[in-house]
Amino acid sequence: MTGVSYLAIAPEILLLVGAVSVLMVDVFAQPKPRVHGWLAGATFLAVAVAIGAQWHRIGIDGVGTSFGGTLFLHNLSVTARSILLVIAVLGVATAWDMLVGLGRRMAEGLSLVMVSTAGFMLMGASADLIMVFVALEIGSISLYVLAGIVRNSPTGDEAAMKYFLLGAFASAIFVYGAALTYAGTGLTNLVEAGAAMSSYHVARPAVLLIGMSLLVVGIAFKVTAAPFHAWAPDVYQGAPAGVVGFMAAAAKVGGFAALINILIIGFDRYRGAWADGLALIAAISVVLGTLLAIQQSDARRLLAYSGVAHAGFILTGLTAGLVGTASVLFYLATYSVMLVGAFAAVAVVSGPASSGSSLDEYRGLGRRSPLVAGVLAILMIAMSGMPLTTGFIGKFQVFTSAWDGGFRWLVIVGLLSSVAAFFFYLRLVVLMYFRPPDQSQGHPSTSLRMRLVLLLSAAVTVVFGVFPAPLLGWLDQAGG
Amino acid sequence: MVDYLWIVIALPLGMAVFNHFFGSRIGEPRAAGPAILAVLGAFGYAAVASLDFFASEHASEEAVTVVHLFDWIPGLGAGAELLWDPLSATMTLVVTGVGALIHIYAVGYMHGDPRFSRFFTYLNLFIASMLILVLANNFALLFVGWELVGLCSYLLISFWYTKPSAASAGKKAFVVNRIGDFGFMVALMVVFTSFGTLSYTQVLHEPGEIIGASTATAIGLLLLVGAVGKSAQIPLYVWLPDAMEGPTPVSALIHAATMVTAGVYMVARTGAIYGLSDIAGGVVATVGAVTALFAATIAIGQRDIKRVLAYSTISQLGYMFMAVGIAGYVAGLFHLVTHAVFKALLFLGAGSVIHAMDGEQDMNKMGGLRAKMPITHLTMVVATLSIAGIPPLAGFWSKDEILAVLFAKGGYFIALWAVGLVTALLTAFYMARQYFLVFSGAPRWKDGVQPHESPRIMTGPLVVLGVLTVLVGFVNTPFRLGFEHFLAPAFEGVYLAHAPDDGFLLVALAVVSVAAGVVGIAIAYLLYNRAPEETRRRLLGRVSRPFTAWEHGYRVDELYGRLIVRPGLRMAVWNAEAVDNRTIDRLVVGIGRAVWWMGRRLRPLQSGFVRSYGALLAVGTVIVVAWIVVRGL
Amino acid sequence: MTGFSTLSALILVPAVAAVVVMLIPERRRELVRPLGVILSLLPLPLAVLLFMRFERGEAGFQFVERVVWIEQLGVTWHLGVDGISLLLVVLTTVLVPVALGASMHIDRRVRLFVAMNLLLEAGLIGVFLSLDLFLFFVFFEVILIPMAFIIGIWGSENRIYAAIKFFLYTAFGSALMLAGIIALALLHRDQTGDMSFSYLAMLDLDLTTGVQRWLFGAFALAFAIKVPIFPLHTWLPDAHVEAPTAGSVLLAGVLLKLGTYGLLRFNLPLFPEATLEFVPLMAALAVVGVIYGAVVAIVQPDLKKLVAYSSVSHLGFIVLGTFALTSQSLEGGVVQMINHGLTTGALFLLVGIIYERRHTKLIADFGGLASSTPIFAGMFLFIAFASIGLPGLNGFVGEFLILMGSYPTLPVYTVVAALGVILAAVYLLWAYERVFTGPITNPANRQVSDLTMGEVLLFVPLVALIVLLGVYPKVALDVIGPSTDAVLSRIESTTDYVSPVAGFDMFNSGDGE
Amino acid sequence: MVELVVFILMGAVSVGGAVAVVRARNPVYGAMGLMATLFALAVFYVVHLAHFVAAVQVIVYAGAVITLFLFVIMFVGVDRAEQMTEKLSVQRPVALVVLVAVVILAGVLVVTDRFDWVLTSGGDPPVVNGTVEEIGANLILDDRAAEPSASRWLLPFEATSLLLVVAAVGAISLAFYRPRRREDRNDASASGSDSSGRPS
Amino acid sequence: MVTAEWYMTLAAVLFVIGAGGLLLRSNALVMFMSVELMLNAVNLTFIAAARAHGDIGGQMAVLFVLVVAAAEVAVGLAIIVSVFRTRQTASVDDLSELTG
Repeated sequence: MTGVSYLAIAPEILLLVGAVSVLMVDVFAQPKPRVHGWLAGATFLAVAVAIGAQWHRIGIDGVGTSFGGTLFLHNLSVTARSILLVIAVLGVATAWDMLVGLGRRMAEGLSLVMVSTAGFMLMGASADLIMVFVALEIGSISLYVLAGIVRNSPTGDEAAMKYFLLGAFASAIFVYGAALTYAGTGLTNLVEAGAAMSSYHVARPAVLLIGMSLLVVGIAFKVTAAPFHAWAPDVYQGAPAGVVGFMAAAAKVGGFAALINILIIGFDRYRGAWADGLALIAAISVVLGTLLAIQQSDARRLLAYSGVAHAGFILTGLTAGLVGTASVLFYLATYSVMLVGAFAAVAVVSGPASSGSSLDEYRGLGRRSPLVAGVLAILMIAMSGMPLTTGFIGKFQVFTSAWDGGFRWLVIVGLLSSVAAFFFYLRLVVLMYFRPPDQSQGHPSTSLRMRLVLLLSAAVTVVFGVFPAPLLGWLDQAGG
Repeated sequence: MVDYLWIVIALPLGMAVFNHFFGSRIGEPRAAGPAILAVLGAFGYAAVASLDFFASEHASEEAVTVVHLFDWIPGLGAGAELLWDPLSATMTLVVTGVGALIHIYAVGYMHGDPRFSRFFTYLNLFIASMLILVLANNFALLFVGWELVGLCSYLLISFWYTKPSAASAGKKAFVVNRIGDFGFMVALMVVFTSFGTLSYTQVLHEPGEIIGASTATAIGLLLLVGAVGKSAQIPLYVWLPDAMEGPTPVSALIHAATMVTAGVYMVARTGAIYGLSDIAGGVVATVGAVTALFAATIAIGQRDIKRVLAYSTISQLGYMFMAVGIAGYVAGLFHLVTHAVFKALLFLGAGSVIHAMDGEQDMNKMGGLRAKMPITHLTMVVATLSIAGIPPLAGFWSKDEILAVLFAKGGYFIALWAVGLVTALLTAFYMARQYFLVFSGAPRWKDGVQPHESPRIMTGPLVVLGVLTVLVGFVNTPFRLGFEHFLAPAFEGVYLAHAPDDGFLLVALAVVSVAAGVVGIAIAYLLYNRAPEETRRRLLGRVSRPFTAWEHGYRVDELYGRLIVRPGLRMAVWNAEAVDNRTIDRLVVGIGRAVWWMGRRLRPLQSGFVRSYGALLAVGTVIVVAWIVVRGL
Repeated sequence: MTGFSTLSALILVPAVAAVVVMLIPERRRELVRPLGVILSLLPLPLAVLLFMRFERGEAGFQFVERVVWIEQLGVTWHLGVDGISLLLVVLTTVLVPVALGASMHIDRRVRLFVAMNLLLEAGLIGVFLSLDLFLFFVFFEVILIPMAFIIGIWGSENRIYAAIKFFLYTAFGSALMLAGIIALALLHRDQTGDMSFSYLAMLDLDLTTGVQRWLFGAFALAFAIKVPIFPLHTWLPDAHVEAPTAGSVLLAGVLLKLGTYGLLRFNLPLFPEATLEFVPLMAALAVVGVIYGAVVAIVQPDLKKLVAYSSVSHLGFIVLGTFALTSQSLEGGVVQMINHGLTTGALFLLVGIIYERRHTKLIADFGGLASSTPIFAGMFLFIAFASIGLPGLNGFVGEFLILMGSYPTLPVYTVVAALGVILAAVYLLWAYERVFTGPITNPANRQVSDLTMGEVLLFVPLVALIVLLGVYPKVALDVIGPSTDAVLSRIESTTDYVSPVAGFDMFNSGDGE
Repeated sequence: MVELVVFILMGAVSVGGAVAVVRARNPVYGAMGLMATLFALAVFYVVHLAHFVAAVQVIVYAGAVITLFLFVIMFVGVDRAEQMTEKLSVQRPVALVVLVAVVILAGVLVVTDRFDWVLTSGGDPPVVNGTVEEIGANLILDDRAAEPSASRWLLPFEATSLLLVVAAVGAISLAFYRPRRREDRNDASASGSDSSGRPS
Repeated sequence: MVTAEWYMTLAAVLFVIGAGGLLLRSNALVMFMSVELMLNAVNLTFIAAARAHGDIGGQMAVLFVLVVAAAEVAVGLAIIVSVFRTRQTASVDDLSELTG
């Protein structure tokens, strides 16, 4: 409880070390990009080992907290770390061409990705609202910078500015929520606050409810739930293609992990209230995301809005509370992989550092680049929730959870929106396969690395879509 | 013997299949060989099989045999079961006998047709179908035959499909028949609901124990709808005149001798049910009477040699309906048999004429053929007299019996008797008119037409049929009711109406009807043979109104077109356009559009201005806070 | 799970075949088509084997296989076949090779085409064999993708609109069914303690009428769209008109049966009380569909559209039979599913063949074709009569059973539906008249070549089955009967419904005895 | 009593400063207003015995942050009165609606007596003196108790190291600017693909 | 007696004013200052709550908020400068190319 467990923060420490070494090596040796690659690879490998050790520890000692109760070492946090590690590896691979293109600033870019990963890992493991806040800022600030890291990009700076200003606003709202929670209970630690809330009778819990709402809003912003999503399309469109997948996925994983911790451990007493609140946000997200995605003519904006809808689906699962966490984690894990894979495809089609990716660029892609088109089609089909993909299992589970939790109307809304969503997912497939390419459109080149990323994401999506049992079994334990 | 009754059906059916695949390879005359042999074989088999009926005089149980072949639709009590009793035997003999003659005739008539073998395929198929119809031991199998003969009728009417009128007539025949089938099917629904099976064995055995009068009436009337379609009675007769587009042997076989009598057969077969309902029978008889008169009048106005015969057939079928309607099954069936013979003869004779006139069918372009085609002429005279009811020809005996039975029934049916009598007069008139227009007078042939007697293969059947026309009437004269005895086992337990026992009355009635026939012939003779051209025209001009109406068949086709076909088509178009495209589909597409539109309306939310995003965020925050506080407190 | 699992093989063989086809290298592309046809023939012997070894007179499921698939969700790979599904599986295995064989003219992206057809086959067979609702839904939904691809890539001008419409419309239906499946699984968990999607387990659930009503609605909507039942049918003409021949054949031949199959398999046994409540509505819609489809078919200028609307009409009969709830009508409904698959599949095949030759499907562009293509015309007429319901051919048996069986419970509906029998003759024969008979007015029709030997070969199995089922339907009825009777007796045992025992006098019920 | 005076006085200053941030046409005045607010808050911190925090507030915030702001204001060249006309027509109404909604929500909660800022009850809380010593002990390791234990603030404290790394790296990578060199390959490619990659 | 609640209410007012500034001003710097204002309102809440609970935690929390604010300032100002370099403007209303 009070001890300092270095294992519990080993992944973050390793990532920090990795990031700093990249910077240092860069300063002192100015090496080739490959060296940074090796460094990053070694770091991720070490992180993987650390995460494995954490699993092992949990298996032996069970879950616990350390650092004076501010850090969880529980299944959820380690699961989130695992997912984030995968995202980071795939993200770096996807962003590699973009990073190399940064030249001297490559080290900064790479280390930002690593630190951001560490931040979101920490976010999911934090047991204290202040800790959540700090971790959230670590992750987010890195992302603000990454959004605008490509210079002279016509839209990168706009994306960074928008992301930053709104992110700062949302952070302020989040921390005000923490402050109100503290005002009400005198505690910022989730476990203690949760215990305090349920131990004594509170006649007028309004301050807690408001605080809780603000916390929810703050995180809803990070995970692009509507109506706090407005930044996402612009940022996903404007930011360099290579890194968008990572940006989108990492923030979602960290955000949802933190949200689960906050609501289920901290605010369990007010489950009814937050479930209602999440249901409202979920419904708005699903509907708004779908309706607006239909309108898009840019693949990245389309993915952004679909991400809004997916955030809504994940929230749908979360309305069920603890029983929904496994479904949420499954959804998160699989959707993150899809997201990174999809943006990798976007990066291939419109260039790693580009901004924007008009749908016209996808015409006849099935002819021009069967691999990219095939993977993207699989990912779109998965995102739309067709069976035999992880997308279906994910949706099925969140809907089951929500139905079980009594939010039947939400399930119906979600299902109907899924149908409408077929339209825009199919639209990409239609463009790629049903329409011939223009004369001018060439064959996009894919590096081996990109091909691996694409194949891996598709493979994960299909394999776990057909045989989800192992992943589910693993994640079921993470619900604790 | 009877156990292998399926051979009767299998022979023509097998030959049909054989000819379908190999007929065109075998070549023209030879392809007909197996077809004819098949029908003759069937006839022979049936004849031998029916000998038993004569042997076992009155043991009705033995006279009725059911042959179970295999289960067909067990759920409906509908096996592939054949019923062999005097009734079906009669029908089988008529079908195969007349059929065989017409097959032979067709060899000559269809000579040179590129689809010669196909024609025999269809004919054989028809024979098989008709045999299924008459031999069926349940309503389902009856319906099989019922529909298959309809199919053959369709195929044969539109045999010369490149002629649009032929193709259209075939379709018309099938569709109109389908309307009748609708009623038939509904009748079967009621039967099945009431009896739980469609098997004759259960349904027709003492049906009164299961159903009451009203159900019997319902079944009877619905069956009548079917019969009306198949047997071309009012109001569904319209297909039969058009069916004359088919080759003449077809008209003779299907549209005169056999298929169109299926309705009569069916009513007779289900006599047990009609026996339970006076209303149903009365309606049947009335429909028959009205049709008989109605069609006879139309026949007067026809110019086409075959259309005269077509309307005549309708009219004669009306007679049969009158008979079976009042349970005069024997009379009805007797007329069925005689009519099959003499009407086939008439058609074949007409075919022979048409053949001679190079396909000309307009009687106004004929005349004076007596000398050119002696055999045809002679047989036609016999047939015409027969249908006109001149003794001792077949038509006299059967028609007279019908009228006698009607008269004996009394009451309302006296009126029907009167109708029958008038019809008899009209029949004699228009048949004589036809005879005079075709065979006597001056030739009015088109240029280049060289009439000649038809080949042997065609005249042969004419002669056989002519002889039969003379003889067949004697199977059931008031002096010796042979046919009635023969049929008796089939109507075991069924009420049968009889001619009056009073010998004087019988003779009187016969005299009256013969007189009607003679008068009719006399008028025709005066008008079409004696009177000069101008006189006739003047006389006809006096009655131009009704005559035009008759000529155009009372414009019933136009009426149907205006009342049913065109409004129906208009409604269909309206459904397809206004309902389907512009309402239902638009609604569906509209939902998609609405979703799109909503998205479009929402797009301004994403204005691109970070401050408005901030505002959205603030608004959202307030809403979420308010919502959670409200739900939480 | 000992020995050879035929049912799994039936699903997996085409699925694996699809992958195999995709792996054929580009330079051996000429192998794709023949190999595709051969591969698509592989499931056929399996299906025939199944048919031979199927225990007649047995109502329950046979060849049942059950393997845990997703343990956490209680999902099992649970397959089984009974009289209702057996013939549909056989039908599928027959039609897919035929459809592929009819697609020899496809020259773009042949590999993908063949693979999509094989995937479709796997999915279709899977739907019929699934005894797990989750599994069922998976297959039910998955088939949308190959079908949408088939329409969208190889269709005619307006194909993308049609593909998307088809996809969205049917997906809309299944979305609510998914909610129903989730609800059922959760109800099962609440009542027994563990999560299960097993169809057989669902039968033991205790559902209140209110719950049944909702679930019935959710399931029925999905199936009604698939059938399609009026007024949810407007996707069908578009899909058919745009789809390539193979697509149309499989769409009409098998895909539509998913709807009627689902109604019979799920709605009736699972929600018997709701079924009884919904009978008037479903029957009314079915009858309206019968008449409406036929009426609209009469005036269609496009042959494919005509056949498409005729499907609406024919499937109305099946729905009517299904909801008439008598032994004969249910049996007839299943028979009619097979029949419609054969005849309409064949009709689409024919239309496709003529479209290939003339590049038009408009009736007005034809005329007098019987002179230039007698075999084709004969085949068309034969199939048309099968479709009209000519006795002796298959269409009659089903239609007749439905009509006879439906009358005792739904007299008025049935009589109205019987009018469709007339209309069927009108639209098909009129179309035949306009396309094939009369003189050749358009010179383009003079040069049309007749059916080739290979094409005739495609029809051989269809024609054989059409005749077999018409003349000796007992092969099918023996299989179907026990299973449909089981459905009926389930409804009777769970509700106070008594299916009419044949043999009552409905017009004067008093004075009969 | 004294506290009341201080509260009113400094409260007025802080609100006034805040309003100045929002309302001042010249950002420099806004910065000054922010500074005033920060100072007023620092006074409150002192009142609450949060001496260390107050000191940090003055030094870091008022000293460093505001200076940085002013520097950037000057650098960017917006140190003059700007147009206050609203380009976005709905912005002000929306803001007003939000404000009204917040006021109503607060009003309803207060009037219906559903709102307490502090929920724990039970006597006067102990007085906490936020001295440097106290803060330091809490921040790292509390060794004053019998059993020294890691503070609950240790981890956040460590985590700030990550935060500062991010801030430093981020600021550098954004501000790092050598336009003459052709090193940033992406820049070229980005502008190259510009025409095709425009948002619609 | 001035209770902690008074301060918290004052903080709430400041928070709302800050949010208002964010919505109403188009100058990125002013918006950013408004965010700082909001963070300070949060700080005041923490401090006041710390006194009300007799707990040092609130003061500790403030320190971390301060650090985060500082980090944000560093990056935020860098972004503003970066935007200014390319576009010569500090008004966020000029950044509206990404839309829809």
